[in-house]
This record gives sequence, structure tokens and C-alpha cells, in this order.
Amino acid sequence: MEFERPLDELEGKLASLKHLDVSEQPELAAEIAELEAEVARLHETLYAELTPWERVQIARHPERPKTDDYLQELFTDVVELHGDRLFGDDESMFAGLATLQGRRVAVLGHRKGKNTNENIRRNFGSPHPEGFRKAERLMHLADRFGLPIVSFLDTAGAYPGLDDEDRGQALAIAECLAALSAVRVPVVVVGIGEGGSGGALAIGFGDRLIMLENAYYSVISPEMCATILHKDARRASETSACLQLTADDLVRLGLADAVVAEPRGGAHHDPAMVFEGVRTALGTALESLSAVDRATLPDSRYQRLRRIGEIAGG
Amino acid sequence: MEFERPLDELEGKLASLKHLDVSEQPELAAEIAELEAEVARLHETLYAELTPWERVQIARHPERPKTDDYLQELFTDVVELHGDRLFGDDESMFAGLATLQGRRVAVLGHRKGKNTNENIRRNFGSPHPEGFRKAERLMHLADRFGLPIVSFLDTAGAYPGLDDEDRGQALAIAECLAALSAVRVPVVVVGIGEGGSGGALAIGFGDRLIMLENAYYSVISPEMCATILHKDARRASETSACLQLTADDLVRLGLADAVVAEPRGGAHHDPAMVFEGVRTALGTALESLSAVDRATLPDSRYQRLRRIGEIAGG
Amino acid sequence: MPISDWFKAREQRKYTTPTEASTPSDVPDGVWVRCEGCKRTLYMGDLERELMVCPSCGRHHDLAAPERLALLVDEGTFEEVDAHLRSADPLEFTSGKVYSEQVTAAEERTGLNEAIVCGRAAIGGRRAIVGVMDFRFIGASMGSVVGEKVTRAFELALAERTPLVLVTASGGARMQEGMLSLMQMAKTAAAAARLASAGVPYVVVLTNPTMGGVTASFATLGDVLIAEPGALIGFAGPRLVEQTIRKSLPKGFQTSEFLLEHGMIDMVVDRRELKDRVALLLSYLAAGDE
Amino acid sequence: MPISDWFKAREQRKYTTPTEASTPSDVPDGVWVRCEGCKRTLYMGDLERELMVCPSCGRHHDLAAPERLALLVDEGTFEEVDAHLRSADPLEFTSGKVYSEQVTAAEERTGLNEAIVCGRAAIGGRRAIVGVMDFRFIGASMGSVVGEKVTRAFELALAERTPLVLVTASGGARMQEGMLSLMQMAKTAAAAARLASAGVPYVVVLTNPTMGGVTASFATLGDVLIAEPGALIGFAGPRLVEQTIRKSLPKGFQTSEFLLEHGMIDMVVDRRELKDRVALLLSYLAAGDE
Ligand SMILES: [Zn+2]
Ligand SMILES: [Zn+2]
Repeated sequence: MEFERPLDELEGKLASLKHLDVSEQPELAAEIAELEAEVARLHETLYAELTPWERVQIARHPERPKTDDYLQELFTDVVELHGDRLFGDDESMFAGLATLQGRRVAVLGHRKGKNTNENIRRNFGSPHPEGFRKAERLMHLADRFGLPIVSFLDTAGAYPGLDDEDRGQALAIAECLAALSAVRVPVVVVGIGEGGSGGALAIGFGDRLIMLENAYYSVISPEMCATILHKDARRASETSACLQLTADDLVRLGLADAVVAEPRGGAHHDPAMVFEGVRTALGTALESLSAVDRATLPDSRYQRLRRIGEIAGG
Repeated sequence: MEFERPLDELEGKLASLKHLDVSEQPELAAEIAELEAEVARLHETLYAELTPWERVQIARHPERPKTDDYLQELFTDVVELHGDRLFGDDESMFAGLATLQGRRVAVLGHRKGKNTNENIRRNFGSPHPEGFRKAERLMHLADRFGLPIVSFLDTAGAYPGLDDEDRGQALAIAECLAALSAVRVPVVVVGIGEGGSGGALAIGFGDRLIMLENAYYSVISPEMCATILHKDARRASETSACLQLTADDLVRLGLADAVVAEPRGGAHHDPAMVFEGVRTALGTALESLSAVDRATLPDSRYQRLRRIGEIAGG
Repeated sequence: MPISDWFKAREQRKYTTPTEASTPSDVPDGVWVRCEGCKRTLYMGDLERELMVCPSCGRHHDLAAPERLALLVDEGTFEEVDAHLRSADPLEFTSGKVYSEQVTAAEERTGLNEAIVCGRAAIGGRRAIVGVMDFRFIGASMGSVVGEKVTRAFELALAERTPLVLVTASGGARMQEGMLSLMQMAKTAAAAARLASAGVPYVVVLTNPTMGGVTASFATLGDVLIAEPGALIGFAGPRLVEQTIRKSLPKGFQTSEFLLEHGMIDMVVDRRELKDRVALLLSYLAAGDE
Repeated sequence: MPISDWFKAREQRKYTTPTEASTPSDVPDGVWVRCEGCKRTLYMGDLERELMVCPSCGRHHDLAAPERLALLVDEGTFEEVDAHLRSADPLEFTSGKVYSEQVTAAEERTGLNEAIVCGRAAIGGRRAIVGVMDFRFIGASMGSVVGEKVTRAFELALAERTPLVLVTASGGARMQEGMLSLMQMAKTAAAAARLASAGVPYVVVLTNPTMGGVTASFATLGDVLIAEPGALIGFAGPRLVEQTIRKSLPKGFQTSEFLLEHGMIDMVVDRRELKDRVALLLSYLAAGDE
């Protein structure tokens, strides 16, 4: 990632020095030791106070664990359910049934690919209307059969294509929002990477919101915000700070309930740690919600939404 | 129509004779009188005992009053509602709100055109999946707002196209059937022309079924039945008798509740008479259903369906 | 007919079950058969061990109702219901073959009373109401009896709050029963709607072929729609579609895989994994009731 | 601000109403204006008599909230609610313009407190809760206040079992309120779902332009969706779509007529017939309650 470049350079230099035979050039040993200390220092400062824009970059890192990884690591007996029963099956949206530590749940998730081929099939994780309509179908199924919903957010946003407008992208999202608000089962959302606007929100609110430390959730992408405000996408660093889109921001705004810590440098540096964190956070959330009378869930979810927003003269 | 050809010929001959000056050829007067008597006799015998296949032809007559005519003649304040909110607006299916003698209702109807242009736009009255999904949407709307549903049947059947299969023609019909069975408002169906198979049934059952005298309602078109059984579509006359598809057949089978008389030769010979008959039959049906507790309607509709079918060893 | 009779019938070579190496009646010497998919000649025993799935090309050959039951439900758990219902000839339909004679011939040929067999069973240890259709019985078309048995299966599932699993195969409505047949679509769809609103699970397994009025009614109203690989599933028959569009049909048109791609079904499942998958699905859909 | 103040405001030339031949503030000499559709020069009085619909090309020019109310509701029946709600600056957003200053400027320019005005009214003699958006107020984007006022309108309609009529116009979510703005989509959609399940009618009039987060939430959840002719309605902005597909957009893309053809809205209604049409629709949808 861009902000890691100084570290990358230093680490490169260190690696090439270590390649040499120190016994022949004893003065190198000191140089290596100094360089190692510098790398450690830079490591500390670089990751200690990540800017929002740096976190956005980590959230988008291609090696970051994805919905598929969580499905594989956290769940057993996964059954994918395909299709919207109307037009198509959108591979950018996962919908299915799965078991989390003995608990049977319905799972939704934006789905990025691990390679170019997969990414093309999955439209780089940006759903078409069919993806949202499939998700809506799963919401109704989960509601009918009393399955808690676990939703993984990782999308740059709903796809802004021509055919998507033709087939009612806006309506598909709106129907998802309405359906999700009314399900009589617990809904736990986990922001694992990108949380891009309406395309994330369509499966992205509920009774609990868990955010990974470097995941973001935003009303608009920092780049597009910068383009609109400054006609310059390169000012995304500035706008990403203004938009208050990090996990910590969301907690402060009262929108997120828990933050799962990531290893230094981002989840891809130690996926196992993050899987464990998400497993624990999901377990806690589902456990606390299992005690609630399900008939009251839509109402308390509504009250939760109802409180959001800041108003003067209210 | 084919079976009217002898009559057409006779009437043509009569017309050409009448064209001549009788005063110059007094012997013609007798010939004309005789011919007139013969026309009257033929008229009587031709239409007195119409075969099922002749009725099918009358039901398909291009000048036969259509859903649009009933909308215009029987209803006021018609508001058409377009679209399935998913993919398209199917002009072969009418969906809307209208007022029948002061009674506010929701109206569905297959829609044939009055001319070639209109027929192409309306796909000759054969709905695509979007038509059924629009109808389903209206069913839910009528249910939510307590509007009785009046449905006019006039289709050769759901369209057997390639794209229609792609977009789930079967599923669209199935969803319509499920929705219509469950609405908590009275449903009155009027067979005004063709009642072709699943495409008719999708909006074609309810709490009352009124059939025009020469309308038909069939599990399969007589031609296709003949093709399957005899590899010869020309044996449709035979199969249309076997299929028991006329209004009288439906009454006998316990499926239709009322038959609206048509003028000799078919509704197009005196549309006003048929409009009056349908108006009266609809008024009677809606009036009798208005006395019923609406919460009980889905159940009694189910019981009505439940009785259909003949079984040995049952 | 109770399940015990089926085994008797099988001994009388009316049925084959793919779980045992038997010699089905329609294979002259009983040893070699030709795969309808890859045209390879196969040893019947191999084919049966694979539940009539070609080990070479994966072609899923049609199954009779008893064969289907044998691979889907736990052994010895099936109790048939409504076995006594038999088709009448309400229209006295005589165009082409005489319908009543057709029914009798189908009964004799298949040993079944109609094109669907319904009952209570267990699947992977889970209770279910199960119905399986048999295409050999007048193309498993839906007349009054099929409609009635399907409706009763829905009602039984509702009354006992037990998941319903239907395995479909059908050419569509049974035209020899005219409008009584068409109305079975509405009747079964209405029964499905009642089960759905009661929150009782309903899983459908669509097998080759499922067409017309069955696809356009109860068969596609399931909570989960499974299809076997390569099954033909659609509304209009492919020949009719071809005539309508006056072009040749794209490869794979109306197959399970085509429907999956077009978003119409939840999954395509290999027959050899079908029972496990259905059992797993039931464990999810019945979770709320447990 | 009660309706009486609007008339005062209008006298102070902050508003024009199309029902009277007045001289709007943004027309220099007040007499001639250029139609944005056909580019013809029109007499302002003529345009206003036609409710700002060009008599020559039918172009529906944007209306301010008071103008919209004047043509939609029965004279003298409008009682505003929640007029006191004003936007805070929860994020202290300063990239580009300072948000709090932008709000103040919009208030002064429009005489409104926010981008939507809500209240009780009668339409053709029928009671309704009415909300109209005003694009002049920061592009009628939805921040906390718009979301809150829309939600309260749903709740008022529910509490009084009175039909809701919303006239939308919006550029989308208000990015200056960040995630608080995005969440208004979920909040308003949830409120719409509650109204729908209670069976209280909800009619939407989509006007030019209605885009982004508003289209993707409460604006398309109406029982009936009406659009004015030629309005731009969609999710993604046309320029973004063009960049995405790297082709030029088809003519009429994202217009009302385009949406009608694609099945997304119920009807396109000329502004001069709008009030009658809404009143008629309410008479149908409220029929069950009468
Ligand atoms: Zn093979
Ligand atoms: Zn103009």
C-alpha cells in the first residue's frame, strides 16, 4: 500500500544487507542492527496512528480476508442458496445457511474474488439488482424459519451500470432495507472490509454492528466525495478524514457496537487472529440477542434506527 | 369464421340479388323471399347448436369485445397501474383501479389489441413473466387496501418464448396462483373470450367465475391437444369437444357459477347486450360477496378449490 | 401400496432399485446398458451402484418412484398415505387413446396407482412428509388424483407441522381431465401458500423432466428449490418454444444449470449427495421449531 | 414556518407560486424566461398559468416546495409539522465549503429550514399527510433532518391512519453528515415498511431529479409511484454510469418514461393533472377504511 512505501524500502535494504556474508565484513553487523532498529521504529510509528485514508487502503487490500474466508474458517455445514427467482444469480452476493459453533444461521455477504477471474465473475464485489433481490429472499426465508442473520460487508458499493439502472438498482436496495428492518430474527452485521454506501447498507444494519479495526463504512467513497467537492479524486485523504468512516468513528457516532482488533498492518498479516476476534464478537452478539423475545426485535431495531441523526432545534 | 361460411355465401347472394331492380324482373322477388327464408333458417340452425369448436372460434373473433371495452363501458375513474417493479411493463396484462357502479375495485385483465400495432405491443394478449408479476403486485395491493378484484380472462395462454423461459415464466405464474389464493378480498373472474391454460388461470380463479356463453376455458388449446394426440392440429374440432371447455361444460363441472348470454352469432353482434349482462352478473357476484366476512374469504376460496377433481376410490 | 409391497413388486421385476445389483426388466440380458448421455455401454451393476448416475458422463437417468424413495428416505421409515386414490375418467375422454384404459395400462406397467407416491418418512433421521412423482405413469401429468395427493401432502405437513419434501417429474397438466386438471394448479398452489404462511418448511427436488403446469404451480413454490443435474425444467415445451421463436434453441436451454444461472433455483445437487443435502436443509429450516 | 408565512415570504419575493402571475426573484425583468426544454422564450405569466409546464414542449420546470404545495393541496388546508427541525453539523464537516455555513446560506436563499416541508393537508377534500422536497436546499440531499422529518411523516400517517403523499426531489444522501446520512435510508425505509404493514396508503410523486439514497430508500417504497414527465430518476448519477460503461448513455436514460417502460413506476402524470390523480388514487386506497 502507498503509505507503506518507506517501510518497504527500508525492509528491502535490510534484506539485501542480510544477504551478504557478515563474517567477511564485520562492520556490516552494526549497520544491520541499526537498520533493524529503524525498521522496528518505523513499523511502530507507521501503524500506530493510521489515518482514515490509510485504513481505507488496508480495508481494500487484495489479500485481506474476505467473506469466503470467514465462511470457511468460522462456519460449518455451509449451504449456498442461489438466485433471486426473478432474473439471475449474482455471484457478488453470498446468500446461504451455515452453522456457527452449533448455532444455525442465515448468512449474507458481499463477495470479492481471490483472483482476476473470480473478481470478474463477482463483479469485484459490487452487486447488481439480482444480488440485492437474492439477499431479500434470504431475509424472508430467515424470518420465516427463525434463523438469525449474519451479514458480512465488503463492497465498494452497488454497481453503477447501465443495465443495473434498467433493472431497478434503487428499488432493489430499497426493498432490501424494508425487508431487513422487519425480520423477526436477530441481525448481526460485521464490517470486514469496505462498507460502500447503499450497496453495503442494503445488508448492513441490524441489531448489532461489529466493525473490524480497519474496516470502513461510508456514505460515499472518499474519492467520489473529493471529486464532487474539489473536482480532484486525489484529495481522498482529506475527505476520508472528514467523512468519519472508520470503526472508531462509527463507535463514537453510536452506530457500531464492537470493534475487532487487527494485527499491526491489517488483517492480512495474521488472518487467524482476526477470525478468532470475529468468532468471539459474533458469539457474544448472537448470545445476547438469543435472550431477547424475537417478536420485539423489529421494534427495538426500529428504535435503534430511530435514534440515528443529529438535529438542531429538535 | 369458418363455420359461418355457408351463411356468408347465402347472404352474399342475397345482397347481390337485392342490388338488382326487382320491378324489372318480378320473378326475382320470389327468389329473394325464398333466399331470405333460407338465410333465416340457416341462421337458426347454424347458431342454435354451436359446437365447442365453433364457440372457440367465436371466442377468438377479432371483433369480440375485449378487456378494454369492458373497462370503458362498465367502469368509471379507471387508473391503470404499470410495471412489475422488477423488469418491465407488460402491455398484454391490464392492472389498475376502477369503479363499477360506485364500487371501488382492482381490475386485472388480459389485453388483446384492436389492430395489428396494438396487438404487437400487447403480444396478442399472451403475457410475459412481467405481466404476471404486475398482476401479482396488484393482488397484494388490492389485499392491503381491501379492494375486491375483478379479473377478465382473454388469452390464448402465457407466451412460450425463449426470453420468457429465461425470466421464469413458470415461477411467475406459480407466484400469481399462490397470491390470488390468499387475498382477503372478493375475487370475481369473468371469462370474456379465450381462457388459455396457465396464462389464464394465473388471474383466473377466485370466489366466483362468470363465463360468457361463447367464452372458453381450457387446460390446453384444442389445436395443441390435437397435435399431441393425433399429430394433426386440424382435429381440433374433435379435441375441443373432448376437453369440455365451454361455459356450459364449466357449469356442469361445477367450476363456473353463471353464464352471460350472448346474442346469436357471438358477443360482437351486439356488444351492448353483453356489457349489460356482464354488468348485472358482476353486480350480483360482488353484492353477494360483500356480505361475507372478508377474513373468511381465503378459507372459503380454498375450500372451493379443494373440492375440484374427480377421484375413484377416494 | 405400502413400502413392503414395493419390495415384493421389485422381486417380481416390476422395479429396479439402484442400491442393489438387480436385473431390471427392460434390459434384455440384464448386464450391459447404454448410457443415454455419453452413449457408452455400461455394466448395469456399476450404474446402479452410482444410483443410476453414469460414472463416465454424470448423466442422471430417470428413476421410478420406488427407486427414488429408496435413495431419499431412511430405510424402513416410509409409510405411504392416500395409496387408495385412483384416477376416474370424469370427461370420458376418448380422443386418441381411451383415457380410462390408459390409466389401467399405466397402473399395470408401473405397479403404481397414480403418478405420485406420498407418505411419512425420515430423511437422515428427520421426520418429513415425502412425495415422489413417477414419470412412467402417463408422463406424471397432474390430473385430479395427483393434485389431490399433492394437496393432501401439504395439508398433512401443515397438520403435523412436519417439513414437506416433494420430488417432481411431470410433463404438465393431464389434458384428459380437462379443466379439472388445470384447476389442480390453483389447488396445489393454494395449499403451498397455506403451508408457507404457517412457516412449515417445503423443499422441492426438481428432476427430469418437470414441465408445464407442475412447474407453474406447486413445484416452484418451495422454500428451497433443488434440481438434479441436467434435468429439463420449464414452462413451455422446448419444441413449442422453438416454433415460437423460429430459431434453434441455445445449448442447455431449460436445463437445471440454465435455471441456476438465471436465478430460478437454489442449487443443482448430484443425486449421490441428494439425501445428505436434503437432510441438512431440513436441519436448518426446522431449526426454529426445535 | 406556517403556511401563512410563506405567503408573506412570497410577497418578499422569496417564492413564486405558479398559480398567480407574480414576478419571481430569479427572473431579472420578470417578464420573459427561456424554457430549459425547447429553448423558446416564454412569457412568465403563461408559464406560471401552466404550473411551470412549458406550453410549447411540455417541459416540467422544477418547483420550490411552496409552489408544489400550492398546486397539490387544497387552499388553506396545509398545517405544517416539525417546522422547527434544523440541521446540526455533527461531523463538523469542512472539506470544501463549511457545512454549517452551507446550511445557513440555503436557509436564507430558500426561506426554508430544510429540504423538506411536511404537514397535514387535504387533497381534493381528502385528508393526507404531505411532504414536499425542495431541490434548492443543498440539492434536497437527505441528512439527519430530512430523514427525521420523513420518518415522522410516516409515523404521523400511521398514528392518524391517514394516507401519506410524498413529493420527492433529491440528489441523494447528504455526504456532509457522513454515516448519519446513510443511515437515514434505513430509518426511512423501516418507517415505510411499518406503514405498509399497517395498510395505510402511501403515494409517491417522483419529480426532477430524484437520485441516489432517496430513490434507494423511501421514495420507491410507495404503494403507487407517480413520476412527473421527463424527471431524472435513478440510483447512480448519469455521469458515473457513463464512466462505468464507457459508452454514451441511450437517449432518455433514467427519465420517468424510461422507468415506466422498465416497469419501475406506475404512471407518468402531467403536473396539471397531478392533484386530481392523487386525489383519485387516495379515494381508491382509502376505500377499505371508509
Ligand atoms: Zn454417460
Ligand atoms: Zn419548452
